[in-house]
Amino acid sequence: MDWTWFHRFGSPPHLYGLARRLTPWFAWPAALLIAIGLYGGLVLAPPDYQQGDGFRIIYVHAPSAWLSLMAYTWMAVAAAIGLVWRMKAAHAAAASCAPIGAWFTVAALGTGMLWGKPMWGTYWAWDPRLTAELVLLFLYLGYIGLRSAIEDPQRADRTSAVLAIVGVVNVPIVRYSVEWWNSIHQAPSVMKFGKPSISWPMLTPLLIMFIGFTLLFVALLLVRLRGEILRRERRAQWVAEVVTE
Amino acid sequence: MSGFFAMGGYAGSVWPAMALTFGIIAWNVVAARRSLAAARAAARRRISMEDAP
Amino acid sequence: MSVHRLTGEALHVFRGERHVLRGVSFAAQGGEYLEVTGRNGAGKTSLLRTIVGLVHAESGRIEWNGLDIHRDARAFHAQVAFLGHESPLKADLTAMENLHFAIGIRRTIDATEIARALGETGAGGFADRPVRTLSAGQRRRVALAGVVLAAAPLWVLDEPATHLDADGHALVGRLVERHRASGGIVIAAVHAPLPVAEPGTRHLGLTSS
Amino acid sequence: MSVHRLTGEALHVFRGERHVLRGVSFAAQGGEYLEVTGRNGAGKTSLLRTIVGLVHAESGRIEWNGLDIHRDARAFHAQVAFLGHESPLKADLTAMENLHFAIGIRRTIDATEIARALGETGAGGFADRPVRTLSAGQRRRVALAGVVLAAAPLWVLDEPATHLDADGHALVGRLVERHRASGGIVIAAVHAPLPVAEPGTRHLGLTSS
Amino acid sequence: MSGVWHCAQLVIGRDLRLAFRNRAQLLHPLLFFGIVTTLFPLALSPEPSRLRDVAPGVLWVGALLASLLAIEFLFREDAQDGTLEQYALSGRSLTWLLFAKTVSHWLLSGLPLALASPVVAYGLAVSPGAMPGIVASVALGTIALSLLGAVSAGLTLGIKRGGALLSLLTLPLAVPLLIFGAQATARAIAGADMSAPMYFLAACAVLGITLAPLAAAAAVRISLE
Amino acid sequence: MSGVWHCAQLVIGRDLRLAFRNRAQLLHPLLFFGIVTTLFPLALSPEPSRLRDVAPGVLWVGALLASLLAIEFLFREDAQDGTLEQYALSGRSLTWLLFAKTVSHWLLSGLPLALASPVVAYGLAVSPGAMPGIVASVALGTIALSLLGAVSAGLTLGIKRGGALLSLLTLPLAVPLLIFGAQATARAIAGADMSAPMYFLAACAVLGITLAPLAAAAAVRISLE
Ligand code: HEM
Ligand SMILES: Nc1ncnc2c1ncn2[C@@H]1O[C@H](COP(=O)(O)OP(=O)(O)OP(=O)(O)O)[C@@H](O)[C@H]1O
Ligand SMILES: Nc1ncnc2c1ncn2[C@@H]1O[C@H](COP(=O)(O)OP(=O)(O)OP(=O)(O)O)[C@@H](O)[C@H]1O
Ligand SMILES: [Mg+2]
Ligand SMILES: [Mg+2]
Repeated sequence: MDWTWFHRFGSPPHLYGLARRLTPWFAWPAALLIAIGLYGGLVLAPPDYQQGDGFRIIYVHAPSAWLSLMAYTWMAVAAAIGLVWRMKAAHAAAASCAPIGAWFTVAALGTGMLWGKPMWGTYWAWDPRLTAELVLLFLYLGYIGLRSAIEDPQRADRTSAVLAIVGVVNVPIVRYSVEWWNSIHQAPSVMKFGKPSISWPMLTPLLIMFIGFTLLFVALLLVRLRGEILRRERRAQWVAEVVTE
Repeated sequence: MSGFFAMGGYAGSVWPAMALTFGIIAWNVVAARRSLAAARAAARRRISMEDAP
Repeated sequence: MSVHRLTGEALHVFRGERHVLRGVSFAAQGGEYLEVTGRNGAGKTSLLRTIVGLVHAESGRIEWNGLDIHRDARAFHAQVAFLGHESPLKADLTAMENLHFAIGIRRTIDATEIARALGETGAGGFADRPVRTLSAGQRRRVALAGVVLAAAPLWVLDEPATHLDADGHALVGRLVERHRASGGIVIAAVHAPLPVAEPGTRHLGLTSS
Repeated sequence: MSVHRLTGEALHVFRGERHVLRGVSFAAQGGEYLEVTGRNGAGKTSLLRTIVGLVHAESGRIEWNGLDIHRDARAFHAQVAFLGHESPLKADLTAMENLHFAIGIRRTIDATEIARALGETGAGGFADRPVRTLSAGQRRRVALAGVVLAAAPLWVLDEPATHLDADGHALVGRLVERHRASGGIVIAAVHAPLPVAEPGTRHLGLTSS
Repeated sequence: MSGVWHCAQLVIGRDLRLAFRNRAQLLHPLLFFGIVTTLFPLALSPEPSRLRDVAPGVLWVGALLASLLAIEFLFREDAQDGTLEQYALSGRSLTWLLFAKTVSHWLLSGLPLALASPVVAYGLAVSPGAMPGIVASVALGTIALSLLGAVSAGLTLGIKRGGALLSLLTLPLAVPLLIFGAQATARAIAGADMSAPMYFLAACAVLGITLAPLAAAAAVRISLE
Repeated sequence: MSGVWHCAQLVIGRDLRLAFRNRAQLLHPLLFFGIVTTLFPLALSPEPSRLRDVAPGVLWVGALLASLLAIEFLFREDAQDGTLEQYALSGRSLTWLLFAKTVSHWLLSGLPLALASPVVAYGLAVSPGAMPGIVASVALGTIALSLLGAVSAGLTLGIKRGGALLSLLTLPLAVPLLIFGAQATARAIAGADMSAPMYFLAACAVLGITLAPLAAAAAVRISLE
């Protein structure tokens, strides 16, 4: 098999240029889709028969939660590629995923809590999904903390890659164990996630939001990726050309 | 219009949730651009350091 | 047994942002002593740590007997004894115990051999005291006994004579001579030259960048 | 201002069970340099730590300007700058910051003064780098700048030239000379004599017990 | 000669600057507190009523451990790199310098813990009305804890791995603080009058401020020998 | 060349000897465990039925924290005095040497904790019949904890004050162990069948034994750079 494409793709100058060219192609559609989704969600979609207008939080909550998990998976995959093939660009991608993922974890937790107050009567409960999300936030913080504590970028890359990989093994284990833990102790029934029976006018804006958030993530990732590549490649000649032009 | 802002009595939850999410999105956009700008500035500083004897 | 050979070619090493070594090359073979000198901050420690593989060079290569040292790092390390700025000793163990555990991992060793090495480095008198109660120079002597005991052909020593008195300085010279005579290679970073005979000594002067 | 005077009389010091100093006496006055020599383990470090009051002598007394140093320890300490085997620096702070906080406690000081002292000890080039990124000798130079800045009449230095290159060795000699010339007293434990003029130098040789 | 206030300012300024340079350290007590108090609901059951019952205990044990871990670092590093030696030889009152150090410890651990305690309490199903009382009791209790910790840290300085001894020495002394702190918190949760335990905590803090720095300085001086 | 078993023996022998020379260290995890679990009854109410309810949680949080504190010391000291550097340069498999180190950590923390857990459990009003189950679950759970701790310790080695990060990194990873450990203990107390959580703990231990030393060695090697 011919692997040259892989190495060319991973070559920092190539990736840097690619990221720069691709960014608008993700950023603008993301802005557009999020605007449409928001209008659809807040204005067009009918109120939920049970939750009234409160359910509209779903249009920011669910996509944020989804992003928080997706970013972690991407981060771990990129870290593994970086560790195995010693590919700087992959480490740079992993490093870029972390802050974005952490922020959207905060968004998911925050919107979930704001939703929980009217629905359950409390901001927080030790529900499996909530707990797993909280643990995910701790994992992100650990990753970011570890990375920022090591000055040398190469060392930081490889050390945090080990953590990202160990952590990705852990996420499903946490989910599964928390679920089991909670099913043993009977949780109060108000705190169950009622999966809203959802109709098309409600669902369409949600799907648009999902796509919009994903595109937004990619756009943010591409911008951060460029910065991270520059940091790692600051000794290379091409960087001089790129930043002085 | 005021009915829209009232959100059927859920204004206290819906609008803060929206504000939080879009605040975080806005911050992420700013932070991403700043991180790129900082990396470029560092690279430029470095180049001017190399040029000096 | 063929003669050992260590070479470094066009090494470029960065510490953080700093381009510390800019194209350093060297070579040494069995029976030679490579003296690394340079002002404070010239990069001696960085070079020695690169040679033993604790720091990675940005470019350039280091070869031991013709093989890149990172190819089979473990086999290479079995042939190196490294002594850094600090002496790697456990304060709560005695000198004997320290060496017993530290060297035992590398090769089988018995107490008499350790005692002999400690005697050679002038540490016989306090072999059974916890290291925490030793003076700075006494600790260094214990660490030097560890280098002797490692029975490795390549010695990499960072300012081995730190904290040593005049006798200790001469002792390090004697140890280097003996190791050379037995076909070993010694690389040492020093500020004051060790009392070692000039033939078979190579000099590597690093200049601050 | 009268001339400073430090005397030690019949000092007996124990470290653990060990009778390390057996009746050591010495005297030095303003403008003098007291060079303490002795083999590894002779008790140099123990003596210096006794002089600054970090170790208590079993018997004998140390007087500063005629007063026992333990009488008003705080007033005495305000007059002493002590540098031990290790340089007391925070790895996370820069050289400037380290000295700002360390010396600021003793006396009011501004940045230009610190910068000047760092320049004098050859540490001007890396005054703004975190100490963790400095080489062993570079750290020692920063610590020496701290001694200079303390503006204390009595300097007590334990192997001040450790890790320093030849230039650094000469620098320590110059600093000692200057301090003597300004009426200060320097006590230093050394293995290799510092380049200091013989008149006004006293020698104290310790012998291992 | 610079004044004693300037000295204290320098000591505190230095500790704060170091902490801010090393974010992880700054967040440590908080994170530890957050994680320990998260572990409890996981190890127990997630039922709000049961959580509320154990809330005072979890909160105070968490705060105590977080505060202790932080103080160990605060002194140990300064001992290792020779800073404490220089403090002792600075010609300044060691008591005063160590008091300043204790203040920075409280600013870096006790204060953040107090400010964070409502969040943790909420996770333990405590109702919002109890929060002001909880913050006040934790803030007051951690003052005494910091002072106590400074003494134990001083005592265990000379000892390698003093951590073991440190907890052994401090925890028994901290028992009264824990009992009254937990009591104050329990009363805040129950909406009862919490003045009695609060007075006790305040008395401990005052006693600590007068005696602890003296004891700590004596201990440090001995351990430097 | 001495064999790999001899190597492991030396590593373990050295750690044990150091621990016995420094009794405080040997007792540290135990003391910490004992004190944390004593603080709880003090901070909560002394009613036996309530204590029994929180017993699994208290026991496991205590064991987790004690084990973590111990592992931090185990690696940090070796890093500071250059021992790990010498291990990495010894020409031996670092994975194997670190595995041996993890074994000594378990012998010095997990095993004593397991043996002491009946005492602690008794203090929490647990009936004697539950003790064998409790010992078994703590022993098994701490194996996995030690292995996990070794990875985190390796990751945080190069970092000053890594302790903060160490707990932040380990605790999320330890959540499953905590949940199942506490569950096993709760079942032992209730006299129910504890095989399911025990199987889970065993699976974690096996997974840990195969993967953790590799990850730890990778982390240590990177951090020595
Ligand atoms: C702090 C509180 C909350 C947290 C941490 C949280 C977390 C999450 C997470 C992680 C997901 C993603 C699931 C996935 O994509 O696989 C999610 C989705 C979702 N959450 Fe929440 N949530 C919280 C509160 C709530 C509340 C109060 C409600 C409504 C009553 C709610 C309704 C939903 C819905 C409808 C979805 C999307 C449907 C699905 O993927 O199953 N969440 N939440
Ligand atoms: N971790 C680091 N980060 C950044 N720069 C560093 C780091 N370590 C060392 N340096 C810098 O690299 C240069 C070489 O350091 P090195 O320790 O190799 O010098 P050295 O020749 O051993 O000096 P010395 O004689 O003082 O021991 C110095 O200028 C030093 O400041
Ligand atoms: N804490 C201690 N307990 C017991 N003995 C000690 C202790 N510290 C030092 N000693 C012993 O006291 C003697 C003097 O030690 P000291 O450190 O003063 O020597 P030194 O002259 O400074 O030696 P060096 O040149 O090696 O620095 C030595 O024999 C040493 O082993
Ligand atoms: Mg050096
Ligand atoms: Mg000495």
